[in-house]
Formats: sequence, C-alpha cells, structure tokens
Amino acid sequence: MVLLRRELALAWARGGGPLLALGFFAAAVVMLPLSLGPEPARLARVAAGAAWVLLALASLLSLDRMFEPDFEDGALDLLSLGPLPLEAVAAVKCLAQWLVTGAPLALAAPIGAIALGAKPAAAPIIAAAAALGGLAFAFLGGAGAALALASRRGGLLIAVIVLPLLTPPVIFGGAAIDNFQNGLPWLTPFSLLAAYALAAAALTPFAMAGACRNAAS
Amino acid sequence: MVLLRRELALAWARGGGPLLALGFFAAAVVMLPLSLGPEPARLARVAAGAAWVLLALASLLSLDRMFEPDFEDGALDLLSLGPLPLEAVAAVKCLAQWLVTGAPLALAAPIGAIALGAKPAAAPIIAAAAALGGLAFAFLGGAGAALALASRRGGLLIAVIVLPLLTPPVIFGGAAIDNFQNGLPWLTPFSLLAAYALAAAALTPFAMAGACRNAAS
Amino acid sequence: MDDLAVQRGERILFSKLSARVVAGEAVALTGANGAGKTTLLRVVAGLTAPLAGTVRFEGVRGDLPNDDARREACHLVGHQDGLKGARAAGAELEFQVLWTGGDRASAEHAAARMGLTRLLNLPVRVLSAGQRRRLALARLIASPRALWLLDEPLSPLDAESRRLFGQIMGEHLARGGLILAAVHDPLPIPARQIRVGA
Amino acid sequence: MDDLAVQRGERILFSKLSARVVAGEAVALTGANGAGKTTLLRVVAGLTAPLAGTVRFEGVRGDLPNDDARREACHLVGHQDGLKGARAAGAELEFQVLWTGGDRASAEHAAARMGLTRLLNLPVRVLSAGQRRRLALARLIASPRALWLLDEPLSPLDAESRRLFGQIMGEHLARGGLILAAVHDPLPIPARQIRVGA
Amino acid sequence: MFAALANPLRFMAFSRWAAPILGLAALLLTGAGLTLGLSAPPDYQQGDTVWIMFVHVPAAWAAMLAYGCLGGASFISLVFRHALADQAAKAAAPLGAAFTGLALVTGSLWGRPMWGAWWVWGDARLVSVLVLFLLFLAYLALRASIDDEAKAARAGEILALIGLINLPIIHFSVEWWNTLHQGESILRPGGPALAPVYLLPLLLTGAGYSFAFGALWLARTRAEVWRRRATALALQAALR
Ligand code: HEM
Ligand SMILES: Nc1ncnc2c1ncn2[C@@H]1O[C@H](COP(=O)(O)OP(=O)(O)OP(=O)(O)O)[C@@H](O)[C@H]1O
Ligand SMILES: Nc1ncnc2c1ncn2[C@@H]1O[C@H](COP(=O)(O)OP(=O)(O)OP(=O)(O)O)[C@@H](O)[C@H]1O
Ligand SMILES: [Mg+2]
Ligand SMILES: [Mg+2]
Repeated sequence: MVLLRRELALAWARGGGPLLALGFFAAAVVMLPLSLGPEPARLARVAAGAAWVLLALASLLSLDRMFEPDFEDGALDLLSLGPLPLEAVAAVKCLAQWLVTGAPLALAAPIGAIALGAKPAAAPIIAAAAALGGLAFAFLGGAGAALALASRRGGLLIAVIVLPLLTPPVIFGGAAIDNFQNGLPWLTPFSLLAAYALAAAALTPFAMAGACRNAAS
Repeated sequence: MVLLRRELALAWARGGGPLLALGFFAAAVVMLPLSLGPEPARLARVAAGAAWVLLALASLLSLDRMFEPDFEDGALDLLSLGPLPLEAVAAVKCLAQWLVTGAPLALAAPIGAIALGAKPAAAPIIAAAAALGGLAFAFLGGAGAALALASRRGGLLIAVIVLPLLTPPVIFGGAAIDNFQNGLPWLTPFSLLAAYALAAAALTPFAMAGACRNAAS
Repeated sequence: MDDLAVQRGERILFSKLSARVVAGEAVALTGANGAGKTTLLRVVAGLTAPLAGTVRFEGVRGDLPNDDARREACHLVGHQDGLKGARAAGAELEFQVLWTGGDRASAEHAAARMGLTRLLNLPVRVLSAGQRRRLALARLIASPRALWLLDEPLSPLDAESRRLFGQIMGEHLARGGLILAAVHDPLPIPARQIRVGA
Repeated sequence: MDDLAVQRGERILFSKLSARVVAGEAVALTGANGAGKTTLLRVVAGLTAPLAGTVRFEGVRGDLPNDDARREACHLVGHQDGLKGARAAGAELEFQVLWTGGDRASAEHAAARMGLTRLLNLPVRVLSAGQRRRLALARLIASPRALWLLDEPLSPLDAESRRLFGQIMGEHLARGGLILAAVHDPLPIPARQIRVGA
Repeated sequence: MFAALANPLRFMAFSRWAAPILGLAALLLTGAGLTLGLSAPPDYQQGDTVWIMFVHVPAAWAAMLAYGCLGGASFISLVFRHALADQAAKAAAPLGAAFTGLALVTGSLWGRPMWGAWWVWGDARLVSVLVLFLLFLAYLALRASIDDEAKAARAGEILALIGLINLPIIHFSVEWWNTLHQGESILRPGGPALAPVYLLPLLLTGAGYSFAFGALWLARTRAEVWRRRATALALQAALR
C-alpha cells in the first residue's frame, strides 16, 4: 500500500533506519556493563531485565517525531483528505514505526541480553516479548506523540504521558522473562503482555486520530 | 544575555522543562526494578551505575532537536547574522540545554540512585559526576545534533554519532562512583571525567559551528 | 458536481457568511491579513470545525455522506505543502498523487506539464520556492478532484508559471470544476470575488 | 555606507554576475523560478559560499574585516523567518530585534508601525501568513542595518500593508540604506532591476 | 440524574446545597469511622499499626473512584460534548492526584513496620498506584501545556480514557502477581473476610472519603464553571 511505503520511508529516515536503532541499542548494551563494572555475576542477574528496559527507552527515542513533522508541514491535512480515515493512517504510521525500529530491536534484544549474560535458552521468549512490547511501545508512543501535538512541547512531555502507559507492558514482559529464567510460570504475564499490546494496537488509533484532528483544528 | 534567555526558553519548551526531564528520569528509575524483579540486594548493586546510564539516556532524549528546528525555520541564518560568532551561539545553546535538563537531573540522580538502593554517602559524588557528565552529554550531544543536520536523519543517527563519544565519560563517571562506594581511589576517574567534560565544552563549539555553516550553505 | 457552502460565525473572525459555489465557477477570496481566508478554506476542507454553520457538498454523488463527499471532492494547497524536504521531489509527488486518487502515469504527466521533470530526482529541500509550489500544485492536475482550495497559489511563481497555471485553472473550470482561492492579487481567470471579514 | 557586490559562478546557476549597489539604492532581483535569486541573497549575506567571486562590503567602517562588516550590515528576511510557532509573537520579535542590535523600545515601536501591537501576545503559530510576514519585517525597522536582503517580501501582504511597507522602504533608502529584493511582482518603489539567470 | 445535571443552571442550583451536605456527611462518617477504628483492638498480626488501614484503604479507594470519575466525565464530554462534563473532569484530576498521593504515603508508612521497607519495587499493586499518580500528573501536565481551552479538553479526554486501563490493573494486581500487598479481603467473591470490628469502621471511612471527594469535586467544578463564565464575560467585554 502506498501509505505504508511512504511511512516506512519516513520512519526509516526519522530513526535512521534499523541499523541506527540497533546501533543505539548496542551502544547502550555496551555502556551498561561499563558503568556497572565488569563482574559477570552481577551483570548476568540483571541482563535480561536491563535489555528489556533499554529496548523500551530505545523505542522512545524517535517517537516524538512520528506526528509532529506531518503536523507542522501540512502533510496531516493532506492525509486527512485521502481515501482512508485518520484512524487507519495513524495505525499504519505506528505499524511502520514498529517495523523499522521495533522488529529489528526484537531480533537484537536476545543477542544483547545474552551478551550481558542471560541464559541462551531465554532467547525466544525475550525476542517474542520484545516484539510484542515493541508493538505496544509504538502504538502507545504514537498516542503520546499525537496528544502532545496540540501542546507543542514534544520530547519529554511525550515521555511523561507515555511512560505510565508503558509501565504495565514493561512489568508483564519483565515478569515473563524473569519467571522463565527462574523456572516459574511465565505464561500468565506473557499473555497479559500480548493482550495489552493487541489492545493498544486496536484502541490507540482512535485516540491518535482524535488527537490529530484536535491539534489541526 | 538575550541569547541565553531565548535559548533557555526554547530548551524549556523543547524538553518541557526540568520537571519533565525529571519525570522521565523518575519513570525510568521506576521501570528498571520492575523489569529486574524486586530483590533489593540485586538492585542495590547496580543502582548507581544504572542511574548513571539512565541519566545519559535521559539527556539524549531532546538533544536531536537542539539545532534542527533552528535550521529548518531559518533561525540559524538569523543567528549567523548576529553580533556573536556561531561558535559562541552553539556554546550558549548547549549551556542552556544543560541548565534546563542536565542540572536538575544532576540533583535528581543521587535521589534516584538512593531510591534504587545506593549508599546515601555516595550522594555528593553522584551529583558531581552527574553534573559534569551532563555537561559533557550536552556539548557532545549538541555536536552530534549539528553533524546530523546536513544528513537529515536525526534521532538515532545522533545517538550513533554521540554514543561512542559519550562512552568515556560514562566509564569515568561509573568508575568514580563505583570506586567511591567500594572505598577505592575515586579521584583519578573523577578528574578524568572533569577533564573530558571541560575539553568537550571547550572544543565542540567549533565543531558545531562548522557543521551548522556546512549544513546551511 | 455542484457545491453549496454555508458557513457562519467562525470565532470572531467572520459570521453569517453564506455562499454557494456551483460547477465551473471560480471564487476569489479576498480580505485583509488575518481576515480569515485561510481559516475559511480549512473549514471548507473539514480540517477546522466551524463555530456554527455547515458546509454542504451536493453533487452528482448525492448519495454519499457529507464527510465522504468532502474527502473525495477537495484538494487543498496552502503554504504548508506537506512536502518532506529530505525526500526526492518525484517520490513526494507520486505519494501525494496516489494518496489523493491518481496514478503514477498521471503524476508524471502532471510533472511534465508543470516543467518539473528535470527536478524530480532532487530532494525537495533544494528546490526554489517557485519550483516547490509548482510541485505542490502538480497534484491538482494529476488526481482529478472537483473542488480546488488554493491559498495564495500564485505568489512564488514566475510570470511564465502564472500564465501556465491560469490556463490550467481555466481547463479545470471548463471541465466543471470549482475553485476557491484566497488571494491578494487578482487571479488570471475570471472569478467571482468574495470579501472575507469586516 | 556603500556596497560593492561581485559574484560569479554559483554552481551552474549563474556566472559572471557583477553588480555594485550604492547607498540609497534599491535593486529588484528578477528571474524565473530557480534562477538563483534566493541563492544570491544568501551569498551576499555570507550564508552560502560562492563557487567563485567575492562579495565586498565597503563602508564608512572600512576598517572592519569583510565578514564583520557583513554581519553588522545585513538584514535577511526570507520565507524562512526563524519565528518559533510556539512562542509569543512579542517575545520572538524582541529577541530578533535585540539580537540584531536594536532595543526593546524600538521593537515596540516597530510592532506598532506594522500594526501588530494587538497580536504580540498570541503565539506565532496562530498568526495569519500576512501577519507573520509583518512580524518578520518589523525587525528591519527596529534594528537599523544598512542592507536589507528581502526574498519576496510583499507576497503575503494585503494591499494596505504593501503600501505601508513601500513607504518604509522609501524611508530606509532616504536614510542612505540599501535594498536588494528578490521579487516576481514589481516593487512599490523605484528600483534598478537585475535579472538573474539565463 | 446525569441528564438532569447536564444543564449548567440546574447543576449550579443542585451543587449549591449538595456540596456542603456531602461535605458534612463526609466529616461525620469519617469521624465516626476513625473513632470506631482507633478504639478497635490491635490486630494479632498487624499490632497497633492497624489504624493506618482506616486512613490508607479509603484513600486508595477514593483515588480509584476519582480516576473513575475523571474517565467517566471525560467520556461524557468526548461523546456528548458537554462543557460541564469537561469542567468536572478538569476538577477531578488534582483531587485524584491528592488522594493517590495520600494512599501512597500512608501505604508506605504502613509498609515500613509491616514489610520492613518503605517501598518495594516490583510489587505490582504499589507500582500500578504509582502509575495512577503519574497518570494524574500527566493529565494535569498535558492540560496545562495547551493554551487553547477546547483543545486542552479534547486531549485530556483522550488521555484520561486511555488511562482507564490502569484501574482494573490496580484492582486485580494482587491476584495476577504474587505481591507483598494484602490480597482482596472485601470486594471478593464469597464476601468480606474481615472481622466486623475492622470492617464497619473501614466501610464508614470509605464512605466518608468518597463523600469528601464528592463534595470537593462539586465545589471545584463550581469554581471552574465560575472561572469560565468570568473569562467568557471578559472576552465579550473585549469584543465590544
Ligand atoms: C505504598 C504502598 C501501598 C499502596 C500504593 C497501596 C495501595 C492500595 C490500593 C490501591 C488499595 C485498594 C485496592 C482495591 O480496592 O482494588 C489498597 C487496599 C489495601 N491495602 Fe494497600 N497499599 C500500600 C501499602 C499497604 C500496606 C503496607 C498494607 C498492610 C500490610 C496495605 C493493606 C491494604 C489493605 C488491607 C487493603 C484493603 C484490601 C482489600 O480489601 O481490597 N497496603 N492498597
Ligand atoms: N487560537 C487563536 N487565538 C486567537 N486568534 C487566533 C487563533 N487562531 C487564529 N487566530 C486569528 O485568526 C486569524 C487567522 O486568519 P487567517 O489565517 O485565516 O487569515 P488570512 O485571511 O488567511 O490572512 P492572510 O491574508 O494574512 O493569510 C488571525 O488574525 C489570527 O490572529
Ligand atoms: N544541492 C543542489 N543540487 C542541485 N541543484 C540545486 C541544489 N541546491 C539548489 N539547487 C538548484 O538551485 C536553484 C535554487 O534557486 P533559488 O532558490 O536561488 O531560486 P530562486 O531564483 O529564488 O527561485 P524562486 O523564484 O522560485 O524563489 C534551484 O533550481 C535548485 O533546483
Ligand atoms: Mg492566509
Ligand atoms: Mg526564491
């Protein structure tokens, strides 16, 4: 679809493409042990969790420019006058954001976690949690970005709106990974994560479209 | 000075003011233990280091919009035609960024670290390291933002340019805090951090001015 | 397709403005700076909600709900052209045309008509003001919609392009199109004039 | 202060363009879209480096290095006005004026002259195109500099504001100022015309 | 009742006497509940500190009630475009933040003797209440950072509705995760599992806090209505 193609190109340019998202993640993974000191035991314990938080933070980095440029340069007006309702446009934007940054990060997350010392057996669940988490982050982040449009103080206002919303998936995902590593039941938190991510993907497009219309009028 | 006043106002709006930077930091501090699981012992060991990494990430959040809006809307042209050379303008911009986000974060960092379980005695050194680190982050981040101007892929490209540059201060600061907590000599890494921050503040303005001129011509 | 616009009381800007634009007609909105011309265009396009009053689209497709009819009927070209500086001019034009219902061939044809063919590989950012406006206007030709809402369309164009675009507007009207243009200088085509504001 | 501009070979745009602008003179740069008018203005302001050739500022302050003389002599007002949409119009004008060497009182006076007083508390974003341009132009009056580099200054202005700004340009010239303006429509003051490009 | 109160005039007439009556009831109920609660025998597990329960639990309930009201008012305002509903939503947020803050503070005061820690990271109940607090703050920050009243209202409504997801998370967190926090003992299938000596004062203070919230809410909404009337009059005066 033409919109998806464009949004992918824009998300690519915005975040600098998956390569750069991965670079950010890699650098952060490098920084963590540097600032913690090299003791492997200390590291291994926090590895999976830390990778998970870094992922959430990495996916926040370019969120604030998901709607703002289109709002500022009038592209949002054009998008409102197209064949699809704004809800669908917003969903496609988030999907593109996820494909460009979330999906590659989901592949990188287990590698980063293992590099930090997590058990290799946890790799699939880390990747799955990261993929679902990335979906939630992209859609909830998009909602925050759209809400902040009207206010014109991007960046951290978005963070403040979005972080409370991101906390539940972070809890669920962290719990799933942690329980898995410790042999506890992990399916409940994991399915909560999945439910949360899918609910976010289903519901936030309405919020985003409303927020965009509100900002433009 | 009139420029500093304006830049403070802009940095304030960009980051949403220190309150929001603090909010981001607070939320990130909340998220870390959530994903690590609640064991206090596990947390306490990584507390100071994690607070320090989160600080670096928090200070990255609004960096990418330090030069870009001024470039896009022509304000950079106006700034070039003022009484000060662009080098000074760039330095003032970074200073404003630091005052608005770095300084309050320096005050918050020890609180966050203690909340995560660091020893209260480490508070002064954490604050000092955070203040110096924030200075380095602001100036190096500014340089990254300026270099990314011409390339027009903001966000993560900046992160990728900047993170390698940020690694030394992160190491020095982390080592200073860690050594202090463990009763090891901490003055050497701390003075390396100070030297690095001051060198960054002294040298990067030239890089920023050059990059801005290059992007505008 | 013809078009009835009734619009009243948008903030304190203007009130009880009513007008009906019919097929083949061009209307020039004039008025002082800040009178509300741009706002009126956005209201007609459905981007800004009016304080009171409605805009009705009555056309051959009278069966469609008003909002869908509007979405299919309007082209809006203003100062904010929605073009991304970093992307190639050709890619941006193609997206805008496809998005508003045209196809690739018509986009190319429109670019040729606007004298842009040579520029399509350049990033939008390096285009001059007039070239950029021509790029924004090209989608009007490439994806046919009935109502053109234009905000000071001619100002950055050179004399040659103005003549050309006048001709293009004429053809649009001859096909039964409608034009609503906010202007400070007279349009190069015969147009009914509506003064906005006091 | 008088002013000599020699400029050649900027990309493939134009070459061997030479001109000398003297005190009290207005020059209208004309030429097709993309001919290089905007580029020429930026070269004169020192924002873009020319491929070859130099721009020299010879004034009463002949002792200053060329770049410093340029920085103190030029006002550039283009499409990109450097105004931040989110800040109050008054705050932005004040900054621009103070930055280019004026003071608060002159900023207020200039705003009054441009009929902006009522709007100074609004965020720039809600201003209409013409109001915004007037805000950008106000710093020309408020902080006195010799050379005004204007890029299509009149296009979004209404008839009344055009008349007013014509008068303001006239006063500037009478004080010995210089104006270099890229235009598609004739300026409302007598001006020497230079065609840029082929 | 909502339909009847949607009319601002009727609302003002109703709230003029409803607010003080609710306030009075709140004082009486809370007073009675606290007296009963403080005279109850110390719990065999919790010892003397059990009295904090009568401050903490109702505050937590009131905080959730406040968010529910914020969400409900936002929904009505978004769907039916009632200005009054928006004013009510705006008025509820700071109150909710205050009650949430109270629940957090009293909870962690209680946690110190009970769990040996002021705060336990990773306890889902505690963290989801903190999220509630952050949501209130985000709502306030968002509204405060948009100048245009109508736009601020729309944006706030949307955020409030998104945040509703947190309410069930708070309530069920003790079931979904192994938390340190007390499990459901009142609103649970099978009826309350709490000795009547504690249950009665708890319910009394719970009702008292809720009435207090109601009274303050009405009062703040009234103030907001007055404030908007004043700005509208000023605008009219400026236009003339
Ligand atoms: C900062 C710490 C705390 C927070 C944020 C907090 C939060 C809450 C919340 C939100 C509720 C209402 C739940 C609902 O009705 O769905 C609640 C109820 C309750 N809390 Fe806490 N709490 C904290 C600490 C404590 C402590 C330390 C204790 C005692 C050991 C405690 C005992 C209770 C009890 C007994 C209830 C009533 C449970 C019920 O019947 O549902 N809380 N708390
Ligand atoms: N939120 C707002 N608060 C106050 N005034 C506003 C707001 N939004 C817009 N305005 C005013 O509404 C008017 C907008 O006018 P509009 O942009 O429609 O003018 P225009 O007729 O297109 O003018 P121009 O010829 O300059 O383009 C301006 O006077 C502006 O100051
Ligand atoms: N990096 C570049 N690569 C290729 N061409 C460029 C580049 N930068 C600018 N140009 C070309 O240079 C010209 C810029 O012209 P300029 O903006 O000075 O035109 P102008 O005379 O102001 O036109 P207008 O009347 O439309 O404003 C355009 O034709 C543009 O395509
Ligand atoms: Mg306009
Ligand atoms: Mg030009």
